[in-house]
Amino acid sequence: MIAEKRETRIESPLIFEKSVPGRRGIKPPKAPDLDLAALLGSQNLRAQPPKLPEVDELTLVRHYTGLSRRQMGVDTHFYPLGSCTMKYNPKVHEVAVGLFADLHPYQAPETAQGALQLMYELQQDLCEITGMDATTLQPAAGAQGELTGILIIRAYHASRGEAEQRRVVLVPDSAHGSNPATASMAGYTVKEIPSGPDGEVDLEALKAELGPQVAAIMLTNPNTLGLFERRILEIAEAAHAVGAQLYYDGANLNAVMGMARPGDMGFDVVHLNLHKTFTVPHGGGGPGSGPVGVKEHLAPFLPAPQVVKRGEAYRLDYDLPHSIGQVKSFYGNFGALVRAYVYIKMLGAEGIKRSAALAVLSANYLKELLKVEGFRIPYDRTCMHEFVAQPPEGVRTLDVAKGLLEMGYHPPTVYFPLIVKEALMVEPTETESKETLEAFARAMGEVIRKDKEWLEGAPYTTPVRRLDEVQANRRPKLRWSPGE
Amino acid sequence: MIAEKRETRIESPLIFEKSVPGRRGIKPPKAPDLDLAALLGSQNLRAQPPKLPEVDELTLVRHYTGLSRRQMGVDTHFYPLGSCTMKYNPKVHEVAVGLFADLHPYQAPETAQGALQLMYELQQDLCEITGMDATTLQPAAGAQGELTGILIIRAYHASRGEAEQRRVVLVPDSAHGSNPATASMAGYTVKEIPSGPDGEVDLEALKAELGPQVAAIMLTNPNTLGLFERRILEIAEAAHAVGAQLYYDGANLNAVMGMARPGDMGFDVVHLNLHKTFTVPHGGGGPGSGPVGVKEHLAPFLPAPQVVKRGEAYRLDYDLPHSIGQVKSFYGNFGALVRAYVYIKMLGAEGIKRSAALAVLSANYLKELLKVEGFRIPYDRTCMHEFVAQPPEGVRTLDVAKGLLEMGYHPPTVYFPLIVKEALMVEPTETESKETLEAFARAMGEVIRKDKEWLEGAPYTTPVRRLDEVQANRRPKLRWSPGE
Amino acid sequence: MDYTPHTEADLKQMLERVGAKDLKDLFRDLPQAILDPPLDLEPAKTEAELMRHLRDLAAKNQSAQAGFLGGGIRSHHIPAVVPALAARAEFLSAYTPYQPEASQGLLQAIFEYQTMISELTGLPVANASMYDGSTALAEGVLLALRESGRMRVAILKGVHPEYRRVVKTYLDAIGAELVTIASPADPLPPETGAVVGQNPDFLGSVHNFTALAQAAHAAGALFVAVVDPISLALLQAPGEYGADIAVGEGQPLGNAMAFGGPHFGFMAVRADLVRQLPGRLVSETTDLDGKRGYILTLQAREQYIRRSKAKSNITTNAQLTALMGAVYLAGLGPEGLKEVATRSVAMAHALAEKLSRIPGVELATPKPFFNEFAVRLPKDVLEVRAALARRGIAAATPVPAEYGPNLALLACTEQHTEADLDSLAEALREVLE
Amino acid sequence: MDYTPHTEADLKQMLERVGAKDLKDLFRDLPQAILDPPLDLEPAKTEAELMRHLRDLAAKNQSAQAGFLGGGIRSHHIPAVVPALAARAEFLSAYTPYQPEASQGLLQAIFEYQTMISELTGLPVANASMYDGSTALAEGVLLALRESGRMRVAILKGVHPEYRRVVKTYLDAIGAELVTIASPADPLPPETGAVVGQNPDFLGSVHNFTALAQAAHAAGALFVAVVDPISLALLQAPGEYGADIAVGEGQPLGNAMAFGGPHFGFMAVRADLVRQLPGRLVSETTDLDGKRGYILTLQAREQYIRRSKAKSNITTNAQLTALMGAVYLAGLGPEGLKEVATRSVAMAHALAEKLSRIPGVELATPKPFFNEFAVRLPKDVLEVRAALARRGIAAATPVPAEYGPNLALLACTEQHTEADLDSLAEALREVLE
Ligand SMILES: Cc1ncc(COP(=O)(O)O)c(C=O)c1O
Ligand SMILES: Cc1ncc(COP(=O)(O)O)c(C=O)c1O
Repeated sequence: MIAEKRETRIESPLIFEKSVPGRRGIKPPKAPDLDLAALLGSQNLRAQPPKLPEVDELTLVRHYTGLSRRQMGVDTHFYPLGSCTMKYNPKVHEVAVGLFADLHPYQAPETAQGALQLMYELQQDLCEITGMDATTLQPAAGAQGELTGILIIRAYHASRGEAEQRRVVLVPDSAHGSNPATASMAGYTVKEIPSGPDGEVDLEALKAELGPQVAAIMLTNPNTLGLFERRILEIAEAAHAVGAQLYYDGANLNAVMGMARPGDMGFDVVHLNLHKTFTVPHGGGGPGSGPVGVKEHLAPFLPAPQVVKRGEAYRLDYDLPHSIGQVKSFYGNFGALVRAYVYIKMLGAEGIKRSAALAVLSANYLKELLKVEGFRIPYDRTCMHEFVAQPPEGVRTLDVAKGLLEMGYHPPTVYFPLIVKEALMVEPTETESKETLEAFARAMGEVIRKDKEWLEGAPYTTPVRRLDEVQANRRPKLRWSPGE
Repeated sequence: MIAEKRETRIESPLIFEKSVPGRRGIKPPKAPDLDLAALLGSQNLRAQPPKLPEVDELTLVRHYTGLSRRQMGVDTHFYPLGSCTMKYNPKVHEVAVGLFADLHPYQAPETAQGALQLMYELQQDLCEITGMDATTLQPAAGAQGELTGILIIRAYHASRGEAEQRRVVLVPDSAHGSNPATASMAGYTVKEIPSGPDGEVDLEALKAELGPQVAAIMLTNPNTLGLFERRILEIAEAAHAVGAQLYYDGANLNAVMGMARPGDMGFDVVHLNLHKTFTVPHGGGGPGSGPVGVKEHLAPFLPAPQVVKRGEAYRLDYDLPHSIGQVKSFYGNFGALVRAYVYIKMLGAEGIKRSAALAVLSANYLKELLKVEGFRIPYDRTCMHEFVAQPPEGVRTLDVAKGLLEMGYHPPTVYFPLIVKEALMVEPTETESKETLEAFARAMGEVIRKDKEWLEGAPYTTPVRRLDEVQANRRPKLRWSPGE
Repeated sequence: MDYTPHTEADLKQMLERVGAKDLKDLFRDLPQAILDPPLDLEPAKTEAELMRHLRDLAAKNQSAQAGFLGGGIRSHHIPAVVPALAARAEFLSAYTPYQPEASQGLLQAIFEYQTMISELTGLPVANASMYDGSTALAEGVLLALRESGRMRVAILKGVHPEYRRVVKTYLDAIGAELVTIASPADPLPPETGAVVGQNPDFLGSVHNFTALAQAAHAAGALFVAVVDPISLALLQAPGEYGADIAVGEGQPLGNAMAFGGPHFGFMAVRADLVRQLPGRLVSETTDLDGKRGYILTLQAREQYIRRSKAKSNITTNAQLTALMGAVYLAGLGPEGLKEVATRSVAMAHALAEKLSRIPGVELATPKPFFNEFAVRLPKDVLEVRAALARRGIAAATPVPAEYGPNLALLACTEQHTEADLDSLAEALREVLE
Repeated sequence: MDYTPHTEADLKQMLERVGAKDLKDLFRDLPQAILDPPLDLEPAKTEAELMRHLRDLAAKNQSAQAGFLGGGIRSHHIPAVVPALAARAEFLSAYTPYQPEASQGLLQAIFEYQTMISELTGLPVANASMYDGSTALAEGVLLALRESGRMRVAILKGVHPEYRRVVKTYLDAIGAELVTIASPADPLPPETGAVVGQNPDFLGSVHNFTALAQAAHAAGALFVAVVDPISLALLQAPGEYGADIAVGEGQPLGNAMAFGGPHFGFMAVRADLVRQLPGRLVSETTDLDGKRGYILTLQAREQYIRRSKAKSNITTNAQLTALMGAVYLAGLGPEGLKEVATRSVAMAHALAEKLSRIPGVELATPKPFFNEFAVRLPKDVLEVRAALARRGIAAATPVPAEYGPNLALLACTEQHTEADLDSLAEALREVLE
């Protein structure tokens, strides 16, 4: 009854549609009258000003505040997006970042000792946590960390005269897409290794592909099914036996941080996603940070600069003759580094270990609850920080996701990893309470018990309902145009 | 159709209902083991710890973030609440306040020269804007400013031996409730002066009440109908002729700030609401700030301390032998003062005048639009920053307000001033665009054209619908209790 | 730079529509003689210019963060989550929740706040907030006089001197009398309507007010307790020792010191005093669909209904800062608050110990004391405060002479470390040499 | 202190339910030899302790706010509204908007951002953001090679040296060649697939790349322009001079300098290159009810669909910092951006004028230049930078020797005043004496 009475859901006009010619928002200090044509060359000036929105400050505020209210985040909803570690991002991190906002990358290092010390200590701490010998903080995200790591491996092989010989990178079929994409960007041929019935890399298949042509194996451990690769030491041995390097995709480090170190597992290179494991806010898709740690033998190839300590002073060392070069301007996403630093200092060794263990406990607990609700668990054993579930036969994962939206939950990752049909990849993280997991499990159960019509129509009360993806792909409309 | 499908609107549990025994949120630095009973006296210790919520930090964040999403504000909605000046509060003010957060009121004044300079300059600027000779920044809000002002007037009369003689304060019947309440708190008898047919104070009635028994007249100008008291100079003359003081309630200064100064109108005392005219955020109902400006002859009675400048140094002057005393601890709501200071420095004289004029223009424009939509304007002449409207015969103001909520607008002030039946007091402010006013007028028009059933049931999609006020008054439930 | 959105075209159309020839014409009702006066203000600044000016101004201040200044305002750690949540734009930019359907967020937060204050004070009803501790006390005293029908107040000297000054102003206003009594054991003056004590008192001493409250009641007066909210994690709640009204300053609960404000005051009372309460009150109720909701209630106490008969003139109160207090309390929980209090106590006692070893320095607060104490210094306190400040330490709040000569207050919080105490002790030793 | 909510009771029940005897038991699949190693990290801190530590650390830095350091990062004023809006918790704590119904806020904001970048660059399609300017360039160059089917890139020496280094890393990875050319007039090497120029160039000079773009096209190559977004308020848009791809660094648009990051890179291309674009793209579409909405589109370009055949491995990009850029652009509008640019230009020219009057100082950037220029100093640049820093002025970015000896970059922004320029000139005079 109420429904008929309510006004239609409010449309959200574009900022361009709120624009009024001549309206002003923020005003900069007055510019003197200049003969720009004379100063800059009339042939260099643009003919038409860019058609940016013309809005006042209040309209600006209402617009973006309004948009934020059409958005779910960890701070508003449980957000068990598998492979993404959507844990709580402590508010104190944002305050910390503010203390270091006004530093220019080219200012005299004597005037940035606090920032350099922070980076230096973070390099050390990340080595300690990963079991590696040296770290670069430069990569801007996980995928760039991957590229950096693979290029380091390539440089290493080249330094041993094996650049031509080693042309293949092995990647399990459960791997995240960025792994094969990275290997391609580094000029390698990618070979996919099938997963065995236990969800782990098929060791025999792997061994069959191993040989002097292999540059690296890229593994995620726990893998994207949330399962620990139990034969990891054996894999490492096999890889090293043929001269291949073992690469650790750290997207899932949250499961084992502090509890087991990639370095100790036999990995030669590891990248971290500071925006996952180390609570840099995900920001709607970045900016993140993807530091790379390496074992001793790979250290000479790290990107320049490195932060070093000489006596009591910290400085940037560019003198790395074997470096793969630079992967990003300046020193990486410093603001993200501050947050990771703060996180590590707050938790200490015990807090880090405990957080990992509770991430694992939460996932296992939720897995048990979902089983009772009727979900299938294709690989049902002790999982790590996440697990993959499937809805009961006849229910589509997409519908489960959309139904969850209606129930006030952000859905898990769907249809990934590709090797599980109708996959729901659930990562609750260690910062969610037992009651939240229980309520979520109940909602999941309710959703799959809804009738087909309801499910296929869901969600109903979100700012928009299901969107036409096909139309967007066929006739993408990628910008607003004046006169619309 | 959609409505039946959607899940019931989500209930919002209390933070206490999210509490779990033993759960921890923010942890302070570890306290050493202490024998508290020995140290503090066992008879002084409490028997039971307070039952505060026990929640983790993420639950805390989700709780209050969730509450904020069940709340309208100027940043989310047009909010034309008459008498409240809900204009845009610039974001830069919040940054400014942060620069002065860590100062203790009792720190050495030599170490707070920046803060004192700011206060000193603000005192000067407020004098300039109001046409007064001295200002106190101490009062915490408008109502406390009123009390301060009236006590200053009382002290003044007392200094002339007229304390006993002057026992009456005159207040128009259109006045805000805090005016008579203030006069009572200052021990005065309140006499209400009726408004004339033009909505202004009935000058003859006023004159009839004037005499040696009158301590003060409290006026709001423009008054709460949004009308300028055109005979103000005459009123001032009449007041002063019988030795009464003229008090200016500055809640409506926004209409005339910079364009006309209460001091020039003949007022002896003025309070300002920095949270209205000078963009201190209203904060859901404070904290505000209510500085009081006075003419020369009243300056000796201001509260202590005053900020003074001696040479190049600023200091707090407590040596005010005729002061009415202190009305609030320390020096007032300093954080609010920072915002007002910033606002004045940003706008300068021209910006202040222009803002007032545009507040007036907006109100008049909206008034014209609402007339066309069918609203009645009981006093239809050029209004100032606000005006009072009435819905057409047969439509209740309450229903209009609730209908507006459903349309996505915060309603105007309703049923005030008391002298207009079914009053809707509309104050759009100068920071709202022409299009916003137009859209609002259309919505107002739509609402009054809705059928009765819709109107009386509105709102429908707000977090709650109409609430039972009678129940709350009869059996108030003022706190949560354990075991519920 | 102003914040008006109007373009030239807007102006023209709007002026035309309202029948004014220009902006000044809108002020045609005003006496033209006083219209549009010249204003001697600094030229307008842009935000960029302003921020540089403010940074310069701020550079003339010295932070008192983690200092030892006491006297009602203290440098506790403010958890980052507190301002982050309170600063949500919807909270910041709303006003008094007269329209409950639009304001459930704030109303629920206030209802929760009322519950927390009630829990802390051990009294069943708390209002939505007052301006600060001093005015909360003044209003509490007025309430007691309304209820008792008397016009005399007895206040212990241990009550913060600024609070006493504010109470005096409010009592002068209605012609009531304020009598200061030196000790809780002193006899009460006749016809006293309210007795006021502070715990811990201004110099930091902890009291048990059970006897005083009884004495007050026996004399027909109400007992008003001024309390520090953090101390209530450990100390007896006012409700436990018979206070009828409890008030206090909320700053220590997650509010920045901010040179003295804005903070908030809290007030809690016996159940039967509820209709005497000043200020806002939020009640639970239900909506048309039977759903739970929150609403302002018992508004007949307030100025906008009762006008000259209202319980107080208070209108705008201190909602946002009270919200910060609530977030702080909920964030710490009972255990966290207890730890803050305990560590503050521990540090204060350790500091007192260290300082009293300095020649010429004497502990002046009678034991037991809580997180704050006074010392008698062998040198002018203002000079000592300034000298410590030059060494980067904010400490030594000057105590008014009525408490004795050359006294300085020192407050500790959970922020302090042993090293901080040592630095202060060392600096003080130097300064006194 | 960690952020886990689990009580002892929770732990017990959960462990029981999952059939583990303790937390360590959950790791039973791991090789026990490597489990639970000792970790040499500092002991955990509470938030209060941490903040004090961070303030100490921050005190070891000197702010470069309103300084003159150039080289790709500049101290423009950041309007308060920009971080205030971007920091809304919903934006901060969301991830890639794979679920569009839950993410209309971000998706619409990205769609608007794409439009703004398209407007600035004069090219019809922009993606949702890249990591930063340097990697945006690297990806732009890869795109050009994909499109041209060639393996050689000609890059002007005027392109930021760090960007060139990054491009080299990315080209090395696929075995493509990077050839540096000194001037736009120089002949292009054979079989070039991409020609790259920066405007204004690293030393600040303004170019007209029309001829170069034509030459590139004539040679079968794509022209990639590296541009400063603020300069585009005044200077020809890349689309106007025939660029196929435009990239740049977004920091000047409302992002803090932050010691070099995080910022964002932007990328815009010709319409027919859209299916070659790396990264996210948002399209308008409609929902089941016919309502307008926004959604990620053309995902077949991306790694999670195409894996080793993807256009790039980029996954997480720089959404929040790009959002700040969008808020900045919308807040200033075309007029505001023009004023920022114009005043920056004016200040830079005034500064160049003042500095070139100092004996031994020589303007080293060919005119016309924009808001940044190089001077040749009669003294070691690192020493000068340090000496200026000691005088509280952040200035004199050292220029790599390949551009000539003893060069320092100086950048001006709208924040600067005549007085700032004079202070710098005076300080430099002193330092050089
Ligand atoms: C398993 C895995 N590897 C790599 C990545 C890529 O990391 P990023 O998004 O930080 O580039 C992701 C993240 O989405 C991932 O889940
Ligand atoms: C006309 C008028 N006078 C006085 C006041 C009281 O001011 P405050 O709420 O700041 O105490 C108000 C505010 O509500 C008002 O509108």
